[in-house]
Amino acid sequence: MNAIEAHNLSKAFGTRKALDGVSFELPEGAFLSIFGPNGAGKTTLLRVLSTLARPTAGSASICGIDLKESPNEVRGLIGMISHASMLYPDLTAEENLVLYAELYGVADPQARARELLEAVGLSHRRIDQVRTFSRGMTQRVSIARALVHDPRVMFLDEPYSGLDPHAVDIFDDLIASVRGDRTFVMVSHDLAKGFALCTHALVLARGRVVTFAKKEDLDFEDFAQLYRDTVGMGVS
Amino acid sequence: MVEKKVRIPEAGQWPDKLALPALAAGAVLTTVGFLMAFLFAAPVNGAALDTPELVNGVMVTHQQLISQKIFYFHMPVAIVSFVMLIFSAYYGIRFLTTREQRFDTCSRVAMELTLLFVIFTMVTGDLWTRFEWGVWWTWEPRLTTYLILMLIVIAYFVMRNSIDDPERRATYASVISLIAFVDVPICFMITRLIPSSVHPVIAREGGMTPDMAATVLVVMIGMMLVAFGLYRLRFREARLAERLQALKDQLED
Amino acid sequence: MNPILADIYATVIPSAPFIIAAYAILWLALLVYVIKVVSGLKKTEAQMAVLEEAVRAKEGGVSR
Amino acid sequence: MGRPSAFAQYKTLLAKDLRQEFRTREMLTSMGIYALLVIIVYGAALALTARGIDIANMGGGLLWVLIVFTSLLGLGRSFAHEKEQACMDGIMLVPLDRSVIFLAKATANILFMLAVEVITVPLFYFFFMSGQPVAATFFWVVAPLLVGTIGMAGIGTMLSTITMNTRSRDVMLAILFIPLIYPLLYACVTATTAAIAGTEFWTDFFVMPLVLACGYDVVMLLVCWVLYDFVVSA
Repeated sequence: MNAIEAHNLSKAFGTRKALDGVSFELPEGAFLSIFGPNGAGKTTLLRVLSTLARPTAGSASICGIDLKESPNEVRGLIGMISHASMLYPDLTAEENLVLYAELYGVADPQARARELLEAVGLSHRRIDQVRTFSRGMTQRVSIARALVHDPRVMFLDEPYSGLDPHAVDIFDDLIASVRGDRTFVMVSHDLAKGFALCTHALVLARGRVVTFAKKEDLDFEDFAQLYRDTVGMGVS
Repeated sequence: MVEKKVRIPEAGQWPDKLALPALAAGAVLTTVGFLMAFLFAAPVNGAALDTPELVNGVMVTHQQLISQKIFYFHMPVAIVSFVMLIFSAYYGIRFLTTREQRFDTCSRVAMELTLLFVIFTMVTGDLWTRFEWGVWWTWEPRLTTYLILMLIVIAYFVMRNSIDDPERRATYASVISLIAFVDVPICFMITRLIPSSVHPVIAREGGMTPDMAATVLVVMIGMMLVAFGLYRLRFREARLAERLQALKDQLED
Repeated sequence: MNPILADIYATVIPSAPFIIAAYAILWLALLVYVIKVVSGLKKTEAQMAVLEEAVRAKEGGVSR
Repeated sequence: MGRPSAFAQYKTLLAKDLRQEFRTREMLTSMGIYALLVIIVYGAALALTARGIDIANMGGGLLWVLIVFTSLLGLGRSFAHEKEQACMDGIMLVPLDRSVIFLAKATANILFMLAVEVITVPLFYFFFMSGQPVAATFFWVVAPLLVGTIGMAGIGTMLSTITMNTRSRDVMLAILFIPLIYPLLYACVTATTAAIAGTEFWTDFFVMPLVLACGYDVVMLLVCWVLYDFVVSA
């Protein structure tokens, strides 16, 4: 059963079509990297798949559950990391995680929060307010927040933006460690890193799918060339 | 999943054919009503006279008031404004259930006409108050209710202009039109039921003599037709602008 | 005109301006609204003409 | 891992709001100070003109002006924390029905507004009405205050969600808020004035408005509760 299925998903803001008939199927446990110029609809696609935005046409399902029919069931299976941390700056790291754990109905929120902070290596800063954290540390707490209910599918919306190289490495190790059999969907401008991590690649331009293929069928050089053309075409 | 066929109101269908005749009929009826108000309906009794006087065979005991004549337009216009609010709220619900932008346009146009007719009501009511009680404004329940309705409709349009994303604008507009639709009757009820301790209000409502009722009815139907005609006309104009905008966007692709 | 008759119609003259004002403003507001709608229509027609030219220019350009 | 009950989620969200406010206290201090400033403006406006007796008559109205504008300030900021780090998206990603968000935020707003009223009403009394004899029915003022605050918090939460990301946010909230709560305000002012005046038929002007205000609260909170899902996920 596929982790994600999309059937000509469209999303229009007034007359501007952010998504124009996007269709693809992603098997479970895959790592999909989405590329495309600015305004191609990458973030919109992620917001629609994560039930944060409602598509104007078409349908999609996550782990076989239709987004329109039972959004709340889908929300129990997905986690999201974006450049905004979705954490309350005035609450401490632990309080934030306990908050989300309680909302998701995790068995023992306190223990789960401690365990996750341990995993992201921040248990020593447990009682400090998130406001006092650096960008890298906030991102790690954000990962912990996204994992609190052990989601089947993880959405990453340009997670590297604003991270220094050292923080990027820590982030990559973390992603690798929590990977398990989860399905990942990452939107990124970093072609090399995105291509390295992914099992499937999708290129979007003007809200339409340019290519969607397994990594094996793609050679990095051709892919990089294709990407440059799309970005060129996209910007014209 | 078969998409339930949603009947989407479109300009240029049969209602539009009726638009112009309705507008014409409305104009005729309102003028007839206007004439009836002055010639046919009897003037209302004002203050009592010291000594009654025989006037062409009828014993007159009160001052004859014609300021009341404004009533014949004031009440129908007020009722039509509330009917328009009902339409706006109805299309608001239709939008929220079907997410079809067309219903939002209908709701907006209906709200526009609500504002127009509320302004009519305020003008006629206020001038009548000015003569009746000699003051430009009293916090008398009926007048206040319509002032609040006018403020809510103005707020509705101010809000519409400050949001760009059509989807969000339409949703918020529909919700506000529904809340307004619920709020106005409550406002009407509360302002009238609460005994205003300030100064007792002499309710002039009183019964209507048959000839008065006839006049009001004529003007009412006339105003309804005018409103319907205006609504269709404005709706066609809005649709035309929308279709044009869509064409322009396609051209840019 | 004997005084009583005058008294009967005492309020007619003073109330006249208000009645006339009420109906006049009402009619005026209706007129303003109709003008607004008609001018909206004219503006849209003008844009329509511009649009048609643009389309012709586009066709013209392509077919040559 | 079943979904927690709506009440549990409601409690969690409410606890989050209260903990956050308790830690920063920015909402309470700003509302408290603002109320004090309004009282000072009243002072300047009324000190010379009104003698003691008139104030008692106008007291109800003045008090409610103070409450409406102070709570407007607070309601405008009720979603500020949610917007800061896109926490709203975080909450929206959780499988819960959206009206729980509305109820939790509305309850938080009610508690904040009541906290500010507990400070400002005695202050208002101290500054303006300490001169005249206190009517025995003065403490009945609490009833319209409570009913009014609940109604205003309900509508205010809904409207602040709508105006959260529109241009000119605060102005927009006031433009929508004041006309919509006018009936509630009118009823509460009448009831408060009656309670303050305490003349012998004061119940006529107290009970009926209070009942109508409660009716307004019930109807409006229901409407907001039902429509909230459309507004928040727009």
